[in-house]
This record gives sequence, C-alpha cells and structure tokens, in this order.
Amino acid sequence: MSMFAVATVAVLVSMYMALIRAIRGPTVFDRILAINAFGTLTVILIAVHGFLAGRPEFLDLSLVYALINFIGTIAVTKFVKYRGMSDPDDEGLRGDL
Amino acid sequence: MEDVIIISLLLFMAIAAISIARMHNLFAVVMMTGLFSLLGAAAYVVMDAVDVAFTEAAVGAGVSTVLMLGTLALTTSEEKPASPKHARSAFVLVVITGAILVYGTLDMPSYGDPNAPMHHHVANRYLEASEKEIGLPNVVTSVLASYRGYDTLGETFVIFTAACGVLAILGRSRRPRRRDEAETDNKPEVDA
Amino acid sequence: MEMVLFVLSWVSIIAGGVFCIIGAFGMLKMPDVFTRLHAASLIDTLGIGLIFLGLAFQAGFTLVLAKLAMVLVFVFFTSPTGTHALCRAILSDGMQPETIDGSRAVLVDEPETSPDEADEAEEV
Amino acid sequence: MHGKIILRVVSKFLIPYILLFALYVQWHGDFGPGGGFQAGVIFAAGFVLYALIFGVDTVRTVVPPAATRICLVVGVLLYSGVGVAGMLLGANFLDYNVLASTPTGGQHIGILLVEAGVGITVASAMITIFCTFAGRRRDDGEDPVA
Repeated sequence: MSMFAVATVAVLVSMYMALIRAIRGPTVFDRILAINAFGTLTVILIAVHGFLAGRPEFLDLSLVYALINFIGTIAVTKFVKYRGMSDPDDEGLRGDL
Repeated sequence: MEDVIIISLLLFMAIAAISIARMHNLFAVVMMTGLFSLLGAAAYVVMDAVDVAFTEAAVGAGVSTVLMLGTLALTTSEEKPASPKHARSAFVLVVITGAILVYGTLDMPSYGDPNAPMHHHVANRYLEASEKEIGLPNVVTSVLASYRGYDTLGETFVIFTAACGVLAILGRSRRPRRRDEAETDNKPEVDA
Repeated sequence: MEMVLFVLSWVSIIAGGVFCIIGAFGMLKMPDVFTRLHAASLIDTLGIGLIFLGLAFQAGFTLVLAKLAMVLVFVFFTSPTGTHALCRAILSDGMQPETIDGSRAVLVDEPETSPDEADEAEEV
Repeated sequence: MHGKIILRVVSKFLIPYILLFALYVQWHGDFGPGGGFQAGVIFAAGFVLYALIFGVDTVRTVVPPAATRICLVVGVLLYSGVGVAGMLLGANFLDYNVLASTPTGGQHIGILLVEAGVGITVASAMITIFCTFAGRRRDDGEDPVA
C-alpha cells in the first residue's frame, strides 16, 4: 500500500465526517463550515489522486477548486449576514464581513 | 484503489442527494447542491475526464451556487409545505419511473467496456487523425473547437440567449431604488 | 537521499492524514459552532499543508512542485480569511461562545446590530 | 474601517492572480485541461468576488453595463466571424484549414480565435447575470436599513 493510498483513505474518512456535519446542521453556520472543509478535502483528494494515478499534471484543477471554495464561502456568508448581495459597503459598516 | 475512491464518491453523492430531498430550507439545499457538484467533479477527475471536471467545478459548484443565492435573495428561502394528500401516489409514481429508468440502463454497456459502441464510432478517427490534422496535444479541445465546431457555436449562442433573457426580464428596475432616487431621476439607465 | 525523501514524505503524509481525521472528527463531535470552527481550521492548515509537503517531496523540482506551492499559498491566504468572515457572521448573528464560568465573551470591535437586522438574521 | 480590512486586503491581493489564472486556462487550453468556457467562468468569478466584497455598484463602475453587453455580442460575432471568414476564403463554414498557409496553422489560429470568442461571451454573460441578480432589491420586503 503506497503512501498515496493511505492519504486517500484518510481524506475519504474525513470527507464522510464532514458530510455528516453538513447534513446534520444544526445551524446554517455549521453547514457552511462543513462545506468549506469538504472543499479543502476535495482539493487534497484531487492532488493525491493525481500522484496515485501517476499523472500529477492536473493540479490546475485543485487551484480551481480552492478558488471556487473561497468564493462560495464568502458568497454564502454574505448572504446569511445580509439576506442579499446588493449592499455596497462604502458607508457605515453595512456589507462588512 | 480507483474503485474505492469512485464507490465512496458515489456513495457520498447518494447521501447528499437524499439529504437534499429531505430538506426544507432552500438555502441549505443550495449549499448541498454545491457540495453535490463538487463531488461530481471529483468523480470526473477520477474517471480521467479532466476538462469536464474543470467545467463542473467552475460552473456547477461555483457560479451556479452564487447565482442561486442571488435568486434566493430576490424570492424566499423557505420551501412551501407540500400537501400530504398525494404523498403516497407520488411515491408510487416515482418508484415506477425509477424502475423504468433502471430497466433502460440494463441495455447500456457496462462501465469502462472497451467494446462499447462509443469507442468504435468516430472516437478512434478523432484520436488517430487529430495529431496530424489539427496539431494540438489536447484532443478534447480539437474535438470541441474544430471537429464539433457547430455544436460549440450553438452552446455559445445558448449562453448569449440566456444572458439576453435575464436582461430582458430583470435588466430594468420596475421602480427606482430608494437610496439613490435623486440620482436616478437624472439618469434613465438604472442597473445591469 | 532518495531514502531520506521517501521517509520524509511518508511521515508528512501520515501526519497530514491524521490531522485531517482529527479535524473532521472534531467537527463532528465538538459541542458548539466556535469549537467546530476551531477543529475545521486544522484541516485547512496542518492537514493540507503536511499532505502537500509530502507530495512535494515526491514531485521533485518540476512544474508540479510549482503548482503544489501555488495551491498551498492560495489556501494559506483564503482559508483563514473565509474562517474570519464566517466567524464575524456568527458573532453578528448573536451567538456567543460557551465559557467555563458562564461569562460572555468580550467583543472589541463588533458593531451594534440594529433591531431589524437582528430580526432578519433569525429567519435564517 | 476596522474589521473589514482583512477581507479587502486579501481579495485585492488575490483578484489579479485569479484573472491571470483565467487567462492561463484560456490560452493553455490547447495543451492541458481548460478552454474558453472554463476560463470565462473563472474570469467572471474574479469579478463576482470583487462585487461580493466591494459592492455591485463598484463593479459597475469598473465594468459598465454597456461594456459587458458589447462584449457579449463581440464574443458571439468573433466565433461566427471566424466561420464566415472560412467561407469567404472558399471553404465551408467553420473550416479553419484555409485561414493560414498550412492546414494545421489555420486550425491553430481558428481554434485560438474561437476559444477567445467563447471565453469573452461566457465571462460577460456571467458578469451580466450576476450583476443583474445581485444589483436588484427584493420587491416585497422593506429595504434593509436605509
């Protein structure tokens, strides 16, 4: 069993636990948190799978995942906090995350 | 090892899908849909469909989640309670439809079958001739942009039409914004 | 040299995997949001960091190494930022961390939430 | 200004690299995974991030509504224009072989232009759709905190 296989199993087990937390909730913040962690675990899984399959060139995908994960977290947080995305935050503290 | 990854990812997808069906808060549903897309994209990577995974990650998990959140911001984020009257008949209907669909898949070639019709139609010609006809290392790009150029042109027009539709429906505010009413009086063009 | 790299990557990857599992387990079992946030940050920092370090030992000096470094730098900046944004959203929603003696945590620069904003937050 | 500084600094630092990465995906699509569609979405994602942190109105000053609408059309016209150019040079619609002296050279130019058209259309469509949705206020509820 190679080291990549060990890492894959560890990541899959962690993904399962994160998924359960995302489903169970109870607050909306728990879900955001779990999905953010799930995204990071997916980034790891893709990188490790590249090495496992012997073709590690496809790490561009990991970068896209990390990027999408970040934007998604910010969007969801902003939505939860302000119930919308339209408010500019030039004045006062509205729109501040 | 690949099988272990694929099977776990599909299992996670099934768990996520069932939980989506049982949720009533649409906001949570949007987030779980994003997670589902992320899992799907990971499964595409494991199956070596890197370009598809790229699109699925960027569009399915990223932009569509953000756009759905934008929609929720304009409407409501709580599902209306379904009437329990038709629950049983609906369940029977769903089971029958599902059984028919599963029956339909029995005729399909099994996963990774080298004798599947897909591998004997035009794919071989593309794979063999692409290098000297097009001269690009990535065959997906040469099929997408050159051999199947018409299809991609159609897809571009679909996106163009979608943007036009959104602009036609939402592009102009029905009423001017309260905050900058004074400004909008001077400028007729409001947003988008 | 080969042997050293091999052992180093084994150690890093095992440690990273262990941190991933600890983080996910903590996220599942911890009692409230703030402690779960703390556990989840373990995955974003030590988990991904150590696993990518182990992969980097295997990659050698190639383009793959550069890409690994880029992903790591990106996650290094975005993950704490996301956690920070999330934590401020939780605090402004009115949730308080549990403390041992039951006292409320003192928040230095949190703006006052206006009443109708608090009402809206409860709907979520 | 306290508090909001972290997100602003980090996003200001990241957005140029996101756009650069989108261009890499666009022009590297011939050799690795990627292409116009993915690049357009990532490019738009950079603007979406900017809109989320600095407000939709700020994005609208950077990319005015007219600009995205024009780009939307330019992308589609660029794609169809490559096809028509092939026709004018005596080949079929969307046949790139005649665009340069050698068939593979023509294919290379054709694919590059076509991917650029797709990328421009997708990026401007995504920015348009996002700004239209997010720039609108809820109709039924009150304006949250004037």
